[in-house]
Amino acid sequence: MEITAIYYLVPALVMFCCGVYGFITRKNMIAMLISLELMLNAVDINFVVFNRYLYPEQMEGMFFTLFAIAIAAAETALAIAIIINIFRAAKNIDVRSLNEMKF
Amino acid sequence: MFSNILIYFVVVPVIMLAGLGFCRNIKQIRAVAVTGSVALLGLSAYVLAEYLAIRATGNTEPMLFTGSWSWFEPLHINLAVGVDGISIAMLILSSIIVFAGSFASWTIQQPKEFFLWLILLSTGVFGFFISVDLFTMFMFYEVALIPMYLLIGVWGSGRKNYSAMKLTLMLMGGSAFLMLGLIGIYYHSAPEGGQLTWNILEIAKYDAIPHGWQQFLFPMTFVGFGVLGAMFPFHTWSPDGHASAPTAVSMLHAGVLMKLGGYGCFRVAIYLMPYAAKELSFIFLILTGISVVYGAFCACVKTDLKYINAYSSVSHCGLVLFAILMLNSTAMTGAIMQMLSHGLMTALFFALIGMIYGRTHTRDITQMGGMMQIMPYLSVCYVIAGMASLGLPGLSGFVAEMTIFVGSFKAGMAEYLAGAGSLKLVFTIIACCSIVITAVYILRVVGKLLFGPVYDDHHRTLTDATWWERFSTVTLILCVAAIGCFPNFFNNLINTTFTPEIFRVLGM
Amino acid sequence: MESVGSIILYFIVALSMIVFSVMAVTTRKILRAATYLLFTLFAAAVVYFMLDYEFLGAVQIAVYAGGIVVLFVFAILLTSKPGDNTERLTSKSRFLGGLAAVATLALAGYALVSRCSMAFASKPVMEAPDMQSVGEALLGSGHGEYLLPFEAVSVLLLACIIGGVVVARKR
Amino acid sequence: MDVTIPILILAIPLFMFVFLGLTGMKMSHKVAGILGTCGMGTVLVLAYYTAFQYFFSGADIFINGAGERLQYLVFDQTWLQFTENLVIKLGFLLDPISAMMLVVITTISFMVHLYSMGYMRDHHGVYEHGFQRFYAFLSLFSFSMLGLVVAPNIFQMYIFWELVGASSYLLIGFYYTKPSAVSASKKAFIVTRFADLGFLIGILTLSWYTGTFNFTELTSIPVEGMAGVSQVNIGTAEYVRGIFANSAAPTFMGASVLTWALVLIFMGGMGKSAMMPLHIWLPDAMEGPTPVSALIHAATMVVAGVYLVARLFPLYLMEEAALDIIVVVGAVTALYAAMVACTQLDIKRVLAFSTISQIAFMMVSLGVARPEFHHGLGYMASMFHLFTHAMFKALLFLCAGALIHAIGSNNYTEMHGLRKHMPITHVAFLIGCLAIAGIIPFAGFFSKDEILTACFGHSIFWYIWMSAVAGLTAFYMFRLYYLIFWWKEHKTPEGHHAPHDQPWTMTLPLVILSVVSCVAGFVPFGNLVTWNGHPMFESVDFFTNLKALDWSVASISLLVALAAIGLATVMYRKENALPSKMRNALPALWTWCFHRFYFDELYMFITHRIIFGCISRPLAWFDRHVIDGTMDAFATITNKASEVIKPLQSGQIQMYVWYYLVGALLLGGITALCVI
Repeated sequence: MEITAIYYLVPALVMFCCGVYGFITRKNMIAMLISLELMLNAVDINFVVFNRYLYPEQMEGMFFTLFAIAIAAAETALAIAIIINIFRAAKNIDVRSLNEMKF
Repeated sequence: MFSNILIYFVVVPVIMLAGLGFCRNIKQIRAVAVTGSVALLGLSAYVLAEYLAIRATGNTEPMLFTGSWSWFEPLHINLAVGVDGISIAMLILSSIIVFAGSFASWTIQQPKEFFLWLILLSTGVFGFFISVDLFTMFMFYEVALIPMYLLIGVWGSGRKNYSAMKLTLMLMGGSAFLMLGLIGIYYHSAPEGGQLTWNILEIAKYDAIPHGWQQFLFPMTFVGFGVLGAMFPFHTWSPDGHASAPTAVSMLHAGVLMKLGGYGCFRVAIYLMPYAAKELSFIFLILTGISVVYGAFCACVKTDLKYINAYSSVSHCGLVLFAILMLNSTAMTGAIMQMLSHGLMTALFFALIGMIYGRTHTRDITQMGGMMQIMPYLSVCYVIAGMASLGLPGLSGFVAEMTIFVGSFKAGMAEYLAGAGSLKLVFTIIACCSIVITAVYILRVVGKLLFGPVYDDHHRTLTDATWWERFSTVTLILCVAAIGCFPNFFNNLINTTFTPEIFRVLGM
Repeated sequence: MESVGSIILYFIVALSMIVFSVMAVTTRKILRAATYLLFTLFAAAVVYFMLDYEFLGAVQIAVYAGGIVVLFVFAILLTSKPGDNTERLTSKSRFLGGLAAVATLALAGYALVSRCSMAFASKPVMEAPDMQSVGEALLGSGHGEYLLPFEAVSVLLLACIIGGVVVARKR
Repeated sequence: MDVTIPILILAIPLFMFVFLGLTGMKMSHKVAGILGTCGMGTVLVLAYYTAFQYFFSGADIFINGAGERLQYLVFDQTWLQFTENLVIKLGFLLDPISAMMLVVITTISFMVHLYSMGYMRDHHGVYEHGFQRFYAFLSLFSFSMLGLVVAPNIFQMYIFWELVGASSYLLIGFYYTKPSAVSASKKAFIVTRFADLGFLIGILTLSWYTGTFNFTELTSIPVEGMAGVSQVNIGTAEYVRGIFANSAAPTFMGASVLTWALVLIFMGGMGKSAMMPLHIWLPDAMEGPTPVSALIHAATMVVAGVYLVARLFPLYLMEEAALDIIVVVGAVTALYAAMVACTQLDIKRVLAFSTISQIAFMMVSLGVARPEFHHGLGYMASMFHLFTHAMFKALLFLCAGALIHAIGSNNYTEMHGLRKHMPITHVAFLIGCLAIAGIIPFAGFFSKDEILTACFGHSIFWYIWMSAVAGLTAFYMFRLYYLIFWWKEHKTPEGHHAPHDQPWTMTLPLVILSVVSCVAGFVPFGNLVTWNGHPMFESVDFFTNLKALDWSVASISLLVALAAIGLATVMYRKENALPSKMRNALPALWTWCFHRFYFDELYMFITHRIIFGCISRPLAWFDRHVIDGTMDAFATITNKASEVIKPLQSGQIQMYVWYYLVGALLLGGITALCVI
């Protein structure tokens, strides 16, 4: 049995879909953030897989993933800072209750 | 640039605006307003005299005092000015009404802001009439429209927010069509490979707009300006807007701003696209012909003075557009005379209505009566205005209407004899019927409002006109009578403008 | 042809990736969700190793598993008491969300399987990129080199640090 | 001829109007009255001088070698130039009818000015409120009427036509606090306005074809450079004939365009001259002060329609159909008005209907005039009757004014038996009645006899018809006379003075007009006013008219008149039951006559129910609800739509993801389906 690209892509796709499911159903902001990380990772895997299988002599996919990881880190840090701040203000982190700034 | 006299029609209002900034009390504001409007009046009189003098030397250029200064080169937008007899007539009308309007708003609340917007409005109006560049024309048009919203919304009465919004939105809707039309004209302004231009004179000279495009652009521009000219069925902003507007704004709006519509229809739609005007005029003839009788009939049953007058304006302005569409120099002359006449007398009407309303606090004619015994001066003025409106000889309405009817009848007969149908003839006769209906609603108002016993005893204590009100009304009455008694002066001024150019294309 | 060991490893990794990601989004205990995420991230790191990108796998473990998940855990502990359950999802939202996820899966899977011949490419032989080449690519400014993004990311991270401090600072 | 006097004739009344209108309030009533009267007196002198010059000076600009009277254009000033040919000019045209009208208008107007000095004050001599205004309006009216009759072109006529309408409006509504006066003035204006619509369209049609407004060109021979030419023969209309001969004149609904134009112009005349069915305004116009009724609604303005037809008579001759219409309208109106006059209670209304009937006589006379018969006798008769009628009808109205002033009511049931109390008025009224009844030698006899002769020459049917109407005229006038002055002894209500003759300002005009009514019939009109200016008689003396009478016609009409007077004497001289018996014998006819054949109700129905109720109100509703509703609907739809889509922008990121996902899936799905 040969492990072709699809063997990696399908689990990544499932992971992505889990991320989608989580993002649109969960109301807890941290849970949503976790779902977001899942999607991000799924995409990262795709980059790497395509880089490895199609253009092994280049490293664009890898570097993209590298930067994506860095940015994900930054984003998470900031998001969590915001979440904590919201928690202080609203005493919960349910997205539905965050309508103070609406309209 | 400042050597051109016409520029000062825009400069003077701008100076007035600046002067207004330094005013500290109402007296200074009045002084600025009156000085400025006198200056404008003098300026238009001077331009008229100069114009006549130059014409007397045999100059047959389509426009005089022309000048053009580049404003935005990549799109060939220029600040181009120039006047002919029609523009001068309109400039005189505007300056008279601005003058009278200043006196009519002598005791307005928040005078500084009010005059600020009023003067900005007149800047737009004057700019519009002196422009010969489609783009600057459009710009000034918008400048004239926008202050209206604030003037009605802030200083108005009744459902002022609704009316202001309605008026602004409908006119803006019209200018959307207009913009489309103007851009279309611009892109076909020059023959293949030529330099595109916004300049009306050049466009008319090239006459390069393809016929197919004309048939699209003509309705666009005509409807665009027609909305402001209260063409059926786009007139409904007029009753509400006028009913809510403060006196001076009603005067200026009905007196001058609605003339922008007629002027634009002539200057842009017909002047630049005569072919389509000939082909498509029947549609608009029907609409404007309907306006004429429709407005008059509606005015017959209204009880609010301003509504009555607004519908009467629909009727009279309909006659303006109607006559323009006759594509015949007599009728067109009549149309411009009607613009002058209607502008003056409707301003007079609105001034009087404002003065009466300011005293009785009602405009419902069923709530008033016998004003002749209480305020004889205002009542007599109202009768005179009414007589002008129903076309009494010796006042302006008569000459304008007669010129229109003679011209339209001529056009209609020519069409009928040529076997091209009797549409024009039929609608001319329908339009003639308006003189009877006008008499009905004018006399109905006069009978109910001024004559008869005093309806409300509280009204007995009311006072007659103050000196500034007298001044404002006398100015307008004198002008109405001047046109009515010496029509040939205005007739010649306007008539010489209808150069054979437009009629050549029409084959007339 | 892969070695049996690597096939077995693959299946373990793929299975854990799928299972843990499903569990991460379905569990009601938020701390467990973070833990499952951690496992998923590990699985992804293993994938990177399997594809010979050791540096990337290391970064994944260090930054994600070591950094981000720790941040998550801190945040969770700060915002909820232990034993807190997140609210129960309504069956409607669960159904709709599941439907959307499955639809996405179906559509993308269909596209992948039937329309994407690249997906069936076999793995070519490749030298695992050594640290030097990675470093040079990261800090070079020529073609296929990433100094500018690198600097951009560094500024971003700085901004992020400041932002995080400012936002989370107690007023 | 010097233009100063003609200009002054027009300018003095205009100046008086402006002067009294602007400064009247500042001066005393008496001064205003005297000023107005003096102004009118001056105009009277000037107009008499002008007319005398025209008729009797024999200058070759007024009369040519063959003794034919000519049209003379005194001055002509461009007022408004439509096109090169179509120009409205203001001018002064002298010809037989305009000179005659100058005399009529200034005479009556002066009488009325004088009379009003006495009439417009109460029994204590206090002037009425608005006295100055009254004189201003009278001056305006005189100006307009003079401008109308001297108009050298049809458009100037139209202009002044409108102005007389307006001054009539102002004068009818003089008592503006009285609702009935206000509505009467409104009615008068609107009805005549409606007629003027026809007039206007007629003018437009006619002028479009002929390319001119000028009467000289329309009705006379074309002459190069009209303004400078002094000798213009009247009545040939060759220019118009030429135009219609050269072009194949199109027809419209079976009649030629010229016929249409003439009928439409006649419609204007019908309105002003109160021909049926446009007569309804005249009886109501009696709401105005009585001197006004005498001046405007009896003597001058209401005959403008006759004057108009007479002006364009050469054109009417070209289209006999139009003349036939005039005859029918006139004859029907004459009979109708006479019948109604027999039943009215209000003295002024009887006189108003009598006026309508007499104007109809003039119209019929014009309609039956043909050059073939006695050199267009009908035309001369019509003008003659216009002249005499103006005198005796003004007399009657002024008498009625004196009576009303004395009694304080219009209703003659409150008068009865006044002959002893007011002898001068009595005699004057009797003279007026005799004149209108057509008793020799009073003025009406001659003119009416000429009319009947003309009718006789045209058609025996109309002759009998008009003779019957003449009999009816004698009957109702004497009915009125007897009911006012005889019937029974006068009873003065408690607390009132006994009625007596009025001050000299009011009596003097009565005396003068009585004398005129006695002798006016002897004026040799046939030599002064004929349709083509050609004199009818070789030589004239005082008895020319008497000698020229066709006694076969005259004796019959005299007999009819005397019989009618006799009947009236039997029925009304003493209080008796005959009138009520007669009323009961023909109840339906009496009711219809008394209610004026329900014309007012018909008009009320048409204007209020149909025009207001079925056109204006629905249109206003349509405007507010459909047109405006559509515009509002655009706004409402926009508002509603934004309300609907506003929640989409919820701020909930998960919703956004949903939208994105659904969109992306759809797009992906569609792509997938397409590429399968």
